[in-house]
Amino acid sequence: MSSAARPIATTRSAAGMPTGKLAVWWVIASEIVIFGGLLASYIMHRLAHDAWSAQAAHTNTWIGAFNTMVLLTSSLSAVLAHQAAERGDGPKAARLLYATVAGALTFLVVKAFEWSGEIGEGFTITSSTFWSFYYTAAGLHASHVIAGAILMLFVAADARRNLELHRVELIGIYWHFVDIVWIFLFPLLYIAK
Amino acid sequence: MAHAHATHHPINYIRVWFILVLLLIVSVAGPFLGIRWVTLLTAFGIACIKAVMVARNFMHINLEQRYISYVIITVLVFMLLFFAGVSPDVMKKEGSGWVKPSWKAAAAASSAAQGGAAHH
Amino acid sequence: MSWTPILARLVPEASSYARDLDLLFDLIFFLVGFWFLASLFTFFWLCWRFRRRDGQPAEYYDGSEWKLKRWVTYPHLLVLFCDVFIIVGAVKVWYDIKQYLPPAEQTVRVIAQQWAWTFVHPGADGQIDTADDIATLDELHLVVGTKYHFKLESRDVLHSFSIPAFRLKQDAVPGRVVTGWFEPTQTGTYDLQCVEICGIGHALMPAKAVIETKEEHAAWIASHSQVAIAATTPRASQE
Amino acid sequence: MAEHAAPHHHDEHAAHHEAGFVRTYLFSTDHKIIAMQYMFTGMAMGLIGAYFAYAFNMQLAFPGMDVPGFGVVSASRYNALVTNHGSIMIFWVAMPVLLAAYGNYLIPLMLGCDDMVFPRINRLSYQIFLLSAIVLVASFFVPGGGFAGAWTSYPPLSAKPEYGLTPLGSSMWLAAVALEFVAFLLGGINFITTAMNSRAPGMRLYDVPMVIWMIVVASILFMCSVGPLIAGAIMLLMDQNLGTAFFDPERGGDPILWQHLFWFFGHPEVYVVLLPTVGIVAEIITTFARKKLFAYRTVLYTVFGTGVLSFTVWAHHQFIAGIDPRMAHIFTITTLLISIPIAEMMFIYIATLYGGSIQFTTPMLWALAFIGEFLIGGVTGIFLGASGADVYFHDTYFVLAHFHYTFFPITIIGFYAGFTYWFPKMFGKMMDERLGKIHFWGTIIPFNMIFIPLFVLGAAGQHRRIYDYRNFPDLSQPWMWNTRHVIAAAVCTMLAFQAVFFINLAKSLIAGKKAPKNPWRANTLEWTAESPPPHGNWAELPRVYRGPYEYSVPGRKQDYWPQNEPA
Repeated sequence: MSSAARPIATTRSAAGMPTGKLAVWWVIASEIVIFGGLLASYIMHRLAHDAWSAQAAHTNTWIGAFNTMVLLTSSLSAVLAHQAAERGDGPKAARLLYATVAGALTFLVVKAFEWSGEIGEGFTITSSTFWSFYYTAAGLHASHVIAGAILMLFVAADARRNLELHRVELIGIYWHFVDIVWIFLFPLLYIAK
Repeated sequence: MAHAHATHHPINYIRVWFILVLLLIVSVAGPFLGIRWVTLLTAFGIACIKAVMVARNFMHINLEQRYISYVIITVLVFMLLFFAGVSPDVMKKEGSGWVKPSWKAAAAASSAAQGGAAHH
Repeated sequence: MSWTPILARLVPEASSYARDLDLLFDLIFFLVGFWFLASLFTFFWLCWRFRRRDGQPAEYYDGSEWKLKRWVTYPHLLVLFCDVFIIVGAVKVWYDIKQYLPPAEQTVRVIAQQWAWTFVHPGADGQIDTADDIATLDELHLVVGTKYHFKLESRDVLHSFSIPAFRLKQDAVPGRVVTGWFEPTQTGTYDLQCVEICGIGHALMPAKAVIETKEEHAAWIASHSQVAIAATTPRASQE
Repeated sequence: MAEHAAPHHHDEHAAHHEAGFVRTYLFSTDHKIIAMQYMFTGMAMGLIGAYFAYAFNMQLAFPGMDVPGFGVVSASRYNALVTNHGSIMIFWVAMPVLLAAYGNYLIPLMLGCDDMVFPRINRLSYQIFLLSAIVLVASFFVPGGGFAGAWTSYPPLSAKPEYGLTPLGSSMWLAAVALEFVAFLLGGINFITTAMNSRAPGMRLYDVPMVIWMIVVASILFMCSVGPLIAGAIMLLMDQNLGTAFFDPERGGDPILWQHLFWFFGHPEVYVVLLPTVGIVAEIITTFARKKLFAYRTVLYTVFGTGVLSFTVWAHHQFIAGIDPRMAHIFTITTLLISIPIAEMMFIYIATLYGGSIQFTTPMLWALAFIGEFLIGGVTGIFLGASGADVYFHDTYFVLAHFHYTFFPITIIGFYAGFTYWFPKMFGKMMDERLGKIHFWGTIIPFNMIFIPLFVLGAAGQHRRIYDYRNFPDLSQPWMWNTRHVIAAAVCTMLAFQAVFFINLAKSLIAGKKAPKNPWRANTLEWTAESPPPHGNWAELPRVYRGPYEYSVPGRKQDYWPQNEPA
């Protein structure tokens, strides 16, 4: 919304922080319980089924580690974009956001190859409940990566023209959350064997 | 306002990122020692450290209004509550007056040697 | 004692713990009933007493002053006090029915499926999972005054094994074998229901619990010894 | 979430005033219009739910009859009817009307701002909700018919078509529910953010009207509890359509897991719909008793207490579902503890009447009726929360009567209370008091005639979701059949009397007399705006000087003191 169209309500901040940022934090809170419910269910089953560690052995730690690396780096560029935006340097912020999007794309491409490999080896989503959880959890996370990347393109497009620079921080916060989710998915799905 | 704080004590983001990568390497290296508790520690202990680092240094949660941290902590507590309430049924193969034969059969079938890192 | 519990006036008490549950119901009924009537009476009285009348303005209270607030606080502490009794009673009854498991004199296997009950009774040898077991459809035969264990399982979806006259209810969960107990105390034939929705035929799973004397039961076994089928499920063998 | 707004929308909001009908009423971003959209969608769904209730109650009283206006209720149709009656009444009536409609309408008006903080998110939220409603209604007409596995949708029945025999219906039902959750997450975040950030200047936390507190707490409860069920819905959808086995024990899953995922949300959900109504009632009784709300802060603490406790009680819905019996003790204790804040809240409301000057207007009657009826719902809950007694009562009509004594006052009575109270503000016309009172008594009396007998039938062992009791000798005694006939008659009477409401609605909209700004002489800010408020609500946004309940302050000529009136 352009500031002209924005209701006066949006410009108030009785709670001591900008409305947009407040909303983003609430979004993150609601996302935590979604992933929390899924991962809690996974952990319970994992602890109950000794056999699953044998199946987890088929996941590729190196690919997982590489993707973690990619996301950490994209988080770095996101936070640097925020820094640039605070200094009022919209174009630079935009460039760094595009770098973050590039990171997201790398992540997704790697994931695509990883999954096609595993499916090729016969580990499909129905092979066992471990693999069901594996694809569901990673898939839910990937969908957040995609959503984040798309939103980031909008924000970057505005930022390039020095518009709505405060949104650079908002999308950044969301992106770091997606990063944190993966930080937990990595050991849960790849390392624990 | 968060930004104001942030500019007062600037964070060296590159350094934070570097530490995160180091931690990642440790967590990958952990399992090679083949000791379960080490693996658990390097896997999940470090995951928590990394998460906190990202939350503090990249999301600046510690510079936000206090209640933000409280909200996040509250939902995490609710998730623990959920786990505590559900695990007595879902995480077990048998309990007081009930048993899951198929789960026990599956466990028997899988050789104990393969008991994974996540196994209690 | 001469007092007949309220539930006992609606449904016969045909198991050893039915009376305890009915008394728990009465305890809650009277405690809660008192609070309900007290609040409702106060409520209606205030509505009538303070109805609008000309030249009589409403009074102004903040409600934080103790001399008024206590009229809310005292009752609310009393409610807490009553809750303690209810909790104690509830926990005790629950423990007796669900958690505590007395040694079994007989064991029956109850298998639910869409949409029928299979009951596996021990044959003449009094042992379950042997050749002379007697499997019946929708008819559970029990000996009065005997402590039974039931092993409850489901072949497809959730069902729920309920005998109102026993005050007993337990869901049958696929993938689980649930063990519980009951002791019939009254001969007769009682409804046996499935109380967890299990598909189109949910209403078509009525069964009977037939409670007989030792002699009648022996006769029944004799008459069925021919049709003894090894109706034990694969599940049974794994235990 | 503000990122959702795409650049090409820029001028839309500004160009709102001269926009045409479609822009103004269908794609508006104005919180009042969106509130109306939610309310009328909810009412339409409510009529469907009521129609279902009529059909299966006739079948219960006269098994096998050709129900007038519906036809023969077969076993499968019966299951589909009860399933969707429950789903509709909770997810597509209670939620949109109480939370979304009143939340959207009241939050900006009572907090003195011109709109929600994210008008476009708000519109998106309604559009997703509308889509979910359409998907649900469509699911009744697909091959195999609507979902018939009860509104709790327990697997494996709901997970495998060969068990439920509704291959499409179950997936569409689940998809509809998931969409609905997304809609309310968006809406809820909007509510919370608006209430936190956009209060009028001078409005301190304790000057916020109770209904706003309640709606916000409800939104937070919803947001914190729905997550696991969203995850569960994804898992169940995959079990249905991709052949995964999250809930199939033979392949390493566990059906009980779904029950936990469902009820971890399902119990807080009760309070999600309860709280807005309790707030509405607070506004109404203070206005018509001309009294300050008794112990404002204590009410607030009971709300927070209830909210936190509501996350610790969920498994009391599963006592006999095969959970470990030892857990039942914990959940019994927490469940009975939650009776304490609720009891205190009810005591306080009753205490508020003390020393008042009570006008029995239609809204007041509804509000008082809520207190009376909800008391019954509350006390009967104790029987079910007590694990020992629940062994007998679980899945009987006693449970059903209990939660209708909570949900009917919450949803229907709460809706009518709020609607008759704010109607002058919403439409700028007064409602007809005489018709209103006829409608009130015509609803309340049959309601009790339906559900009091159901407690007795439940105590006599009548179990739920059975389309024909003739198969059960113990449930076919003559007195039971007579009771069922009485109930069916009462259902028809109650539904018939709802016509009075719609007549009143139409009559008042067309020929009702013009409503002044503040017909009830109330304090809160919405009454200082025009009736109905224009886009933007106020020419100049108000400033707040005092709490919302300063009625009959000694030494003042007027018996009310608007929040925005300088001292």
